[in-house]
Amino acid sequence: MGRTEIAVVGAGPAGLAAAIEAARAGAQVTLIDENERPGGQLFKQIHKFFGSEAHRAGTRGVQIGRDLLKEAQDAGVEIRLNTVVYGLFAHHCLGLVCGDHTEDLQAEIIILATGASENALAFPGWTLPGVMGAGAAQTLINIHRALPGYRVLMVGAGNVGLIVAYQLLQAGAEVVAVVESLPCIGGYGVHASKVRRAGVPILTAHTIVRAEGENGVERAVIAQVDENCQPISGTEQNLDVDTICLAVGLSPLAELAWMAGCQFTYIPTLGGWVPVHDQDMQTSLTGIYVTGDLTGIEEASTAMEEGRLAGLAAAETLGYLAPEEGERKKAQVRELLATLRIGSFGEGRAVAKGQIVKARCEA
Amino acid sequence: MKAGNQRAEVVKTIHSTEVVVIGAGAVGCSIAYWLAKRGKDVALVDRGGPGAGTSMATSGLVWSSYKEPYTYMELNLRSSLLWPKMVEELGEDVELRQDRGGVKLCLTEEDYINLEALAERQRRSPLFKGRMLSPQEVFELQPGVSRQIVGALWSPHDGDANPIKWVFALVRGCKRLGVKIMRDAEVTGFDLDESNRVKGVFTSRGRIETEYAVNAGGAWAGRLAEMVGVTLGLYASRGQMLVSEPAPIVCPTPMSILRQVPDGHFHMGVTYEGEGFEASSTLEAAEQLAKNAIKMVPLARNLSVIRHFAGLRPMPRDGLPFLGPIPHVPGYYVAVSHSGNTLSAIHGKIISDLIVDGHTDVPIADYDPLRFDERGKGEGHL
Amino acid sequence: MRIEDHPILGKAEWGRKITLIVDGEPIEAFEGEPIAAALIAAGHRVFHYTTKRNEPRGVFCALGRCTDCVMTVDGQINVRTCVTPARDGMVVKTQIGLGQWEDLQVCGEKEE
Amino acid sequence: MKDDELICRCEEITQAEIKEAIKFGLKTMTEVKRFTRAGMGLCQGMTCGRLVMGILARETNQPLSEVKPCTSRPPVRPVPVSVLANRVTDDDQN
Repeated sequence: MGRTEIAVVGAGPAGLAAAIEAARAGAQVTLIDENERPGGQLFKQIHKFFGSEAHRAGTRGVQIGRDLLKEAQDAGVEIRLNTVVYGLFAHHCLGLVCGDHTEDLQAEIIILATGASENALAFPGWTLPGVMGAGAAQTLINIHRALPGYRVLMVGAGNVGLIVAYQLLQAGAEVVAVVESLPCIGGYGVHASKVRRAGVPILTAHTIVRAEGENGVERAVIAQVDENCQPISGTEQNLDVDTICLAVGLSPLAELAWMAGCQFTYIPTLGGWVPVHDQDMQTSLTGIYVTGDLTGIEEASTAMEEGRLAGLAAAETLGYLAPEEGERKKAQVRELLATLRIGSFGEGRAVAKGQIVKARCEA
Repeated sequence: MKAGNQRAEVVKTIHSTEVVVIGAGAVGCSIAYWLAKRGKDVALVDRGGPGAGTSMATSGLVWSSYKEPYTYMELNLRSSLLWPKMVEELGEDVELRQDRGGVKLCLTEEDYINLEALAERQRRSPLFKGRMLSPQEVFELQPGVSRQIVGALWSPHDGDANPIKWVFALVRGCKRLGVKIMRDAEVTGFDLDESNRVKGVFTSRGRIETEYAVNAGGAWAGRLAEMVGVTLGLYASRGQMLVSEPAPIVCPTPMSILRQVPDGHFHMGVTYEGEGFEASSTLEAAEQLAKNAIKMVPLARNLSVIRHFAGLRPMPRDGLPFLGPIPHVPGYYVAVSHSGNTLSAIHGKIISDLIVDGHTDVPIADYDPLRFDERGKGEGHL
Repeated sequence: MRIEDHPILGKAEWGRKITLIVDGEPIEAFEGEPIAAALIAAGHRVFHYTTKRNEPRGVFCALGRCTDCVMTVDGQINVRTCVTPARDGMVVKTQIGLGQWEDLQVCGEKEE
Repeated sequence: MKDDELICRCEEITQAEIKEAIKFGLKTMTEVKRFTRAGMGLCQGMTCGRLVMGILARETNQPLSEVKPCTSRPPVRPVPVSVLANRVTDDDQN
């Protein structure tokens, strides 16, 4: 059986940041990711991040991914790519799929940074080829440089919907419309205005009614919705599209945390069921930490800070950081996290995050 | 001794019936169904929902040929013969496959010699119709198996079914017959009168007034027996199984250990592990089950495993069922066995015979629930 | 369609040009990219037909999770094409239902 | 959404079938999965899980916070049998 001090599952922004902090403190860290390259969703994110200098504002996600990878390598993190953690078993043992074989890896501390998955929306025709997750379209255009369609309807005007709609335009597709069932746009105004300036209508209080076509999407029918989100008859419109992208939210990808037996709490603002954790990101189970979107859907910047927090706490637990030093460093990160969770979008998350920690205390 | 008696005044009676069957797995559901069919007022209680326990993690075999001694094989065989009748009565497709018989592969010469000797022992029963097959005969029945096999034991009475559909079909049958199904009701004790006779069952939802209680608690039956001071001689043993993605059928014949179900999935079983209520999956089992599957059906190597699960099977210390009354606790019956899926049919008949008629025509003397109980033997217990 | 020029990402740097045989027809792909990316770029939308309803399915999650993009590749059924790298000469088939075993595989004689 | 709409893409299970399971008296995601097979397909409920949770909550008048996902079991991705059979441990390497 392979052994390591800290195993980090998922090499997105949270996992990378956790691995870097723990390794810098001197811990033996193994970072595992199922993809060919690390960075998680950062590699799809070709837009510039905003926020403060400390959070790499003005840098594109893809570049942040490269920077973090380099830092992880420099810090001595063992990075295992193309490796699926297929299960979390008793005694902190991970089952790894590595090409043609499996390996066991036992870790003193496991940091789960498994991210999120896209929510689905069921409507007539949603199984037709051409209906796909916005993330799927983003992967195809930004990583594989393959355009999934020429005329696209985007469903959902949160940040993902707006950003991917704009990136589809950059990739050469025509975005026919963005529909949003809520009465207002969910994403940042900056992203919305870029999409609007490009001539794409953002239709709030509208939803997709059905997709039609023989062997793939040929058209979409949209309609206005009432206050209960039900389509208002007579308001249907046909849109001539070949692709429909769904950007209807993300859910924490928590299978491994469930499998481990972590306690969970349900917090809608953060995407649903999330593992409860303490101020150090430790779950209800000793030695199992969670970080990033798995602990609630936020942004790459908060994911990175949470990752650092988990990495520091793990290193401290193993004795690589003296308690005072550990506390001081963790306090700094918590302060940075607090500055990220301000404003109309951030405050709700700050409150929700408080609920998670509270649930952990009560558990 | 009976903690239940003290609680009788405080616990609210939520229901009154003639028989409470505890455990809504295949065995309990079948017993409830048979009793209701024979006119009894029945409540079926389970601490979870129907089939939440071992019945959902079983391999689904309806099998008798290799079960020993031959008298136990006969009990299983009789139950297998009851299955199609019950399925017809229930009017649902539970994927029962008995038309091709069932095979147990011999991967080595030693396997073959052992199974051949077993078949010889089973022939003491006139009911046994099993025989050894040559590799060529096996390939005709089961094209997907390894060309390396030495042969197989085949019996026309062996087969399989979908254990999940079976439980749900039984539950629907119970509902049609008016059985009261009480879920999320964990049994916490038994209410006994001065002469130690059952008069009620305490559950987490309240007391149920009843004349009879049937312990069909499967792997958890030992605890329910301890509540009336009886030790069954039963332990829980983890069994793990892998399920593959569906593939076109190459193994149409029911087969023990590894079977391809009608919708194409391979169920790759199954581990026999030590004592304990731990029911998580292990890395070791994944490896062992996968290796074994490839030995039996080499093409399975290319299929992906989509599920790895573990269940707890009830293991009587001597492998034989606990089936019948507890004489010093009148009204208390036990129906627990390792082969719950196969035996569910006949357990229903036997327990309903005992409760309705006071006797059964099926020989059950070997399955006395008190055979391991030091305290509970004979009348002296009280 | 391929995205050759991109305002942010610049000119594409492709791998070695290879050929996949898709339902008998050759299509151009780049070594190492997911099979699904090559198919999407070639305008291929239907990856398999479902078992029960015989309905067409295509790429849905592109992350190897949803399994809507499964096809039969080199005789292997249910290959998740969105996470399986393309190799020169791969024989890719639109999968109908559960797909089909190749004859030789059935006996397990192909391997040992 | 209409009842004949597919919810589970892999096993092709409709909303009507899920509602039937709930009417039958099933209350947890694991029970609904066993009854209907929704979430038992190749993707193991990755896509439909949340949709089924929504239907279960709505039909049983429970808040979503009362509906927990199905028991999580390995493997979280499909793993070929040959790969599981080829488990490399330190002992093999020495």
